[in-house]
Amino acid sequence: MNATAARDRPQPILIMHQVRGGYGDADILQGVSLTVMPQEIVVIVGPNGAGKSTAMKAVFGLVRIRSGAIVFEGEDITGWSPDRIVRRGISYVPQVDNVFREMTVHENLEMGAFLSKGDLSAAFDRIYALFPDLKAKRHALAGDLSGGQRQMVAMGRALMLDPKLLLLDEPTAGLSPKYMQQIFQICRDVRDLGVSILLVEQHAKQALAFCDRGYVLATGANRHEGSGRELLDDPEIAQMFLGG
Amino acid sequence: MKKKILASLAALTLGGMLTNVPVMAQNAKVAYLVGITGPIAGLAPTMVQSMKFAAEQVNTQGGIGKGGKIDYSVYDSGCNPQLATDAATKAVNINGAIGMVGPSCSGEVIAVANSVTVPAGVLLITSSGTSPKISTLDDKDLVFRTVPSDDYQGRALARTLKAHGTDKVAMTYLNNDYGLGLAEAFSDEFKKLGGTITASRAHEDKKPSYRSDLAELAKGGADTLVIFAYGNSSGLTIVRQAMENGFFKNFIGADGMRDESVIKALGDENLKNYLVSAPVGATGAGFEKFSKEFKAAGGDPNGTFAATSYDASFLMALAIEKAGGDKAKLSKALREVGSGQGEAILPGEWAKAKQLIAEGKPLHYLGASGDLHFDEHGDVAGNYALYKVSGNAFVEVEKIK
Amino acid sequence: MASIGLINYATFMGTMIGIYGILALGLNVQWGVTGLFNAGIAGFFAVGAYLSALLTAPPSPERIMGWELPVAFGWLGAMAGAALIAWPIGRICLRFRSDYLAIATIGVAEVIRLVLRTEESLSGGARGITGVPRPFGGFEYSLSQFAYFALVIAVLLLVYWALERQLAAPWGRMMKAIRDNEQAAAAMGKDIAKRRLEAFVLGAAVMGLAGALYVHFMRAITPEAIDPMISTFLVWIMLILGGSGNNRGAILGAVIVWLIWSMSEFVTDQLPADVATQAKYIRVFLIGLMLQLILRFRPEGLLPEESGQRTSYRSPPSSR
Amino acid sequence: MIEFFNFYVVPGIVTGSVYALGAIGITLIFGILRFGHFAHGDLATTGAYLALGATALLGLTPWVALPVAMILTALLAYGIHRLFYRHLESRPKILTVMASLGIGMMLRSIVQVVWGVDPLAYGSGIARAQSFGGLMLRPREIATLALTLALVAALLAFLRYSKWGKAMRAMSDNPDLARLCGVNNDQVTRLTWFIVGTLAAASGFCLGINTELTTMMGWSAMLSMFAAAVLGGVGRVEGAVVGGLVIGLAEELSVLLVPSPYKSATAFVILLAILLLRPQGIFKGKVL
Amino acid sequence: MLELEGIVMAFGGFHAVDGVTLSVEKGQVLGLIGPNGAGKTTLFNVIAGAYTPTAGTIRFLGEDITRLRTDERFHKGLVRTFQIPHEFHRLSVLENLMVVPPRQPGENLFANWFEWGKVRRVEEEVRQKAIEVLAFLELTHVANERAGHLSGGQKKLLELGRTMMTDAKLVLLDEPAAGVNRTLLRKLEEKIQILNREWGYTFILIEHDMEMIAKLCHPVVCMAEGKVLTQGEFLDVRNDPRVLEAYLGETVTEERA
Repeated sequence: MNATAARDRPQPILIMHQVRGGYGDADILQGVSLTVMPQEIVVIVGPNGAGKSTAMKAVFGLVRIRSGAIVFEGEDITGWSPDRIVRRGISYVPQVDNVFREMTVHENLEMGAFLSKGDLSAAFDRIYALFPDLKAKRHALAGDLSGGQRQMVAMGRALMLDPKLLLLDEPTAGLSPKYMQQIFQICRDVRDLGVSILLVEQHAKQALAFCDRGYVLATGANRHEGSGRELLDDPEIAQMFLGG
Repeated sequence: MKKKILASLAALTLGGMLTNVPVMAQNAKVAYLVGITGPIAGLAPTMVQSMKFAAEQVNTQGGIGKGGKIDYSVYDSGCNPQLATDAATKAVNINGAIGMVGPSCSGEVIAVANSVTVPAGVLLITSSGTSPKISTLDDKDLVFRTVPSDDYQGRALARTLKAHGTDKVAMTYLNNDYGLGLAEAFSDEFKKLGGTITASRAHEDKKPSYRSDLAELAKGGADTLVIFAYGNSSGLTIVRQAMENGFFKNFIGADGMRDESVIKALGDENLKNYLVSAPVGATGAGFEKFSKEFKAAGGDPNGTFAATSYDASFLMALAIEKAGGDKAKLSKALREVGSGQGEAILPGEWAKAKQLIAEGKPLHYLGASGDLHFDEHGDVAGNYALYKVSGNAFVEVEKIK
Repeated sequence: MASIGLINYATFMGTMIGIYGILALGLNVQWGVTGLFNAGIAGFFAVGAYLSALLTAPPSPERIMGWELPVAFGWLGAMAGAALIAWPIGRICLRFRSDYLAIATIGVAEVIRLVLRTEESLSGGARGITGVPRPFGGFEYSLSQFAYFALVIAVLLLVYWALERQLAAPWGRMMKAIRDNEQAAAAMGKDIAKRRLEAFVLGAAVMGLAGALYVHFMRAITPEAIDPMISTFLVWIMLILGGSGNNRGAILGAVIVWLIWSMSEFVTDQLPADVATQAKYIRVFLIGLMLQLILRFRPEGLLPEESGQRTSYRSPPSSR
Repeated sequence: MIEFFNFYVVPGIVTGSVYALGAIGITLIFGILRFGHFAHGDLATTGAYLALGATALLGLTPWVALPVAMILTALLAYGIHRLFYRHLESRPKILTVMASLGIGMMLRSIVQVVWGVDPLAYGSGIARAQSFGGLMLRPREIATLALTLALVAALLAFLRYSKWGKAMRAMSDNPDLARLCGVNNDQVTRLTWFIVGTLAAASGFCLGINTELTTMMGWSAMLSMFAAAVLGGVGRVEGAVVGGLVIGLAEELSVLLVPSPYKSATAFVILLAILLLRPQGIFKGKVL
Repeated sequence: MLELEGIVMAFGGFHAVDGVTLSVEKGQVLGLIGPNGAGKTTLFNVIAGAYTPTAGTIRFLGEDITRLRTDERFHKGLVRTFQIPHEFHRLSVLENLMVVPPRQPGENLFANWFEWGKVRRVEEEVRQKAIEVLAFLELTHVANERAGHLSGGQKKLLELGRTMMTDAKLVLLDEPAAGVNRTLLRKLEEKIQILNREWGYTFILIEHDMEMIAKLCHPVVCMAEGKVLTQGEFLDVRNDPRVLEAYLGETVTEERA
């Protein structure tokens, strides 16, 4: 059971190399490295305050990067502005405030395709196929939806531009187990459409069980990496979360 | 701290002072304080123009004393006491003005007189401060005005209306000292004569609509509306809205409403029943002469306070000539030229006046705005006329008292 | 002659600067130290001016009061009156966020102006109050001006000293703490609403005092004196230019802005006659432009707020 | 009864339309750029005078001059943003609020220098009303209402259906997320200023054509416009319209209750009440 | 000492704290752990008075304080720190401490004028105390720095220092270790222990650093999804399968089978 062998592909879609950085003066990231291969679901787990979300935001240009590099499909995107990164094919779903509450579901999706100039009907068909629940609610205000539905709106919005890489920041936070499984299932469906996914998860066990590969971060640096199964079975990981 | 202020003051004022060094020692320095900015800014340009016009006439007809000139400076008083006292202080202390024409609004006149000119012994003639309070200032006989106190005009208008058979009027007035003064005098006199004021309302200026006010005013059933406001401000809006909505048939105003803005905005064809009172010379000769000459110089003689401003400026020159340029004698000199005794001088007759003064003969000034006999308060009695609109101008209908 | 005139003018300017300096100090208590956006300075200024006038002026049949009290009572009354008016206003308005507080206080000043202008029996209405006595008013002009100037400067220095002392005391430290971090200050047991109200009322009282000094200088007051441009925005510009949070900055700002405001007339006088009238408006434009430039290039003002050292008014502990 | 409509309701609605057009601008700036724009009244004044300038210089009739003025004012609004406000974007918002107070003064003095301070009018003469079953309306009043309706409808449609309109709403709703969607902050800001300038010009023009043009008219109307914006709910265009009409009517009707000089205080009292009792306004706007 | 009974804190439909009942005894250092979003900080805010709970009562020293404002609770000896340091950034470090003591006579608007002697005396006491606290925290060298210029770790110490400036009975520490380097962390632990043992402070501590929890806390309470999951000794809590589940998520059996 060698995970790297099972998923051996020549060209990673995303490489994060020894990234240090943070907000203001403090460096939250103390050297984070990770890679994402095409059509792969990669999860970042780790104890609270490990810098998981910050690492993800660094990919999307929302964090000041002091050193290190971020390479997407062979191109160095370190320090790019978010809208340029969106155009380049990466979408990001923040953990909170990830929908336009005063706009309808349909308009939220439209905003996702803001940078697209073409006809959106195909994109809408694709998203509504992925999220049949949303189609029924398309004219409802996003602010009136339940948490799980909002998460779907947020994901749908991120997928409107047909990105190659989707970044999800704790997509299951605060959701019931039923929704959690649904979200994970959607992630798989999305991957099967050819999109790579990098996600940060609080629910480490479920996430590691469903992902292809995982990274464990602690205090802003890599601690472990491996296939989801490997990490799940590693007793050290549980220790890390609860100290000792 | 104080030293620092004074030092920086000295440094900064130097520039201003140097540029104001008198050209000739005999020049007489006069300050014109007008509310160029602020609420009566609309009236200011004409006032300034007529003041300057008077000074230019003096200067072109021999000037002051032996080869001197009226050296005037215009200051913005902003119709605001802080600004006016600042300007007056500059005028008196930096420029060395010995006489002041203005400031424009009654509040400023009071503040300037109290804190600058009276203490400094500077003669002040306002051409537009109409508040009765100016009469009673403790002014060491240094505060005069060429515009009658509102009291006279309001009463004269009331008497005239009553005499013309109007028994019932509604009244609206601007909520300032001008509007209030007129309204009080008018309603007091009108009621005394047995007339009825069906409704009386103060208003604030600068509101976009007065129709509800008008509706309230009209409830009493009067078909004449008396408006004490300015014709380039709320007065215009009120007349327009009253006409457009069919409130009232006749409109009566005081001098503030004798503003060409009204004709320009509403058209003379709509102003058949629009009558205004305004101060006028007893004979009318003064105004006619002024009117002709000022018009030729590009001015609007009918502009509100144009005539009074001219008179104030001209009187100041006469007083200076009479006093021989001595600041301390100005007040006495002004009383002499405004006494009604001696040979009459009409607007613009500077050369003649100069001659008479040189000969030591008595004279008195029959001004553009009236005969200008000062009473013990330094006020002038009002001579007024009623004006109607004809063509693009106000024309006199009759004299009123 | 010219030098006497110059001194007279300087004395007048100094007096006005002193009065505006006090206004700016009052605003500094509210904005600089506590962070309250009061755009209704004119209102408190007017309350102080009118009240002091009513207490000290001779009686008049058309309005109330006119008690002919000594001027000192007028000043104290002005402070107390402005504070009393500020109290309910602060109770209601201080909970708003800054933009709303600004518009609310503009409205308050407007209502105060309307009341003073309309209620003749209260304030003399549109005609205002005259015959207000001036200390040293009986002296000869120059001397009287100078004596009053000295008095105003003395009051300014007194207010400056008192406020410096108040701000250096634990009270001032607490107010700055509230301004810097309201949440933490609450967690440290400070009653935010009450303390802000205190600062608002204190600032208003100082503004009321400035109004009183003004009315006795002018010996009269009319509603025109409550002009938002002259009595509110000019003060703001003074404080911002001088440096909010710094009392000396407030005074410096008053000096500079009033000098520019007053002396710019000498410059506009030099323009050709046909544009001279319009040039008076350019003064207003320049003041507005000055504000833009300060905000852009030196938002902390000429004398920025000092860090803690000065307020720990004895030698720092490390040197003990 | 019909008199009540003719003399209270109709003028109230006409004035209300003016306030509404101004309040929309204030509410948009509040919602999208998150500060109170205190130069708004003077921007409206400037727009009205620009229309006057267009009638004088180009010989246009007022209603044709209006679009010209709208475009010029839009450019002016953008220029002000570019020259002054933009540099303060990263600073505390309160500095921009102060700057706008200064901008208001500057605009006013420019108008006073260029056009003087005498009241001016777009045309002379008076317009008698036509009776519609007793309801007296003047053509210019009908035009004012129609213009307001048309502009509001156009704006609402723009915000609802167009891509950039949605971007503006998105920006107002959740600026961070809008940026993540690739919405260019600067472009939305620019667009907002164009729209705000256009509406301000229309507001000033309607005020001018129904009364006279004075240099202080915008400043005097600003308190009412702010009250309207807050009353309707900050960020709510439809709220600003309703708020404007309510304030306009309330001012006219206040005459029945209090002496006329206190008319100016009506808007303030309503503003204070709404801030205290329902800060989110009628239409559930933002509570900033 | 502190008793929470059925505390519910709802934001709209979302129950951030969902029926927490908990009691803290005098002299304890109670550790509050749980995954992100468990409601720990919200519970702190409720205890400190930043939020009024939707339901439930808070009793402190036998008194119902549910409706009291933050500042009123402070005066009863209930003091908190913030996860993200809330220093008074334009005041000096020394002043940051000197602000804290409650009921300083100098805070009265008029006392500076009428009771100057008293003000000065108290001020001197407060200063001495602040100097002592600075020495204790080893921050003396930055006493006159603007607090805004301190490093993140120093700000954390300052947060702790502020709790020492008053007669605190119960101190709520929100993630004192976050963003603090190792050496400073040990120092922080040591200070907390001294405060607990020698000064008699009772603590409630939210912390993700399990070493710190293990070293300091007894008992440990684990929250998840707004509820108290379990409480007891650290090792027991840590080995509780439910706690592990809360942190790591449920074991997904079908995947592992």
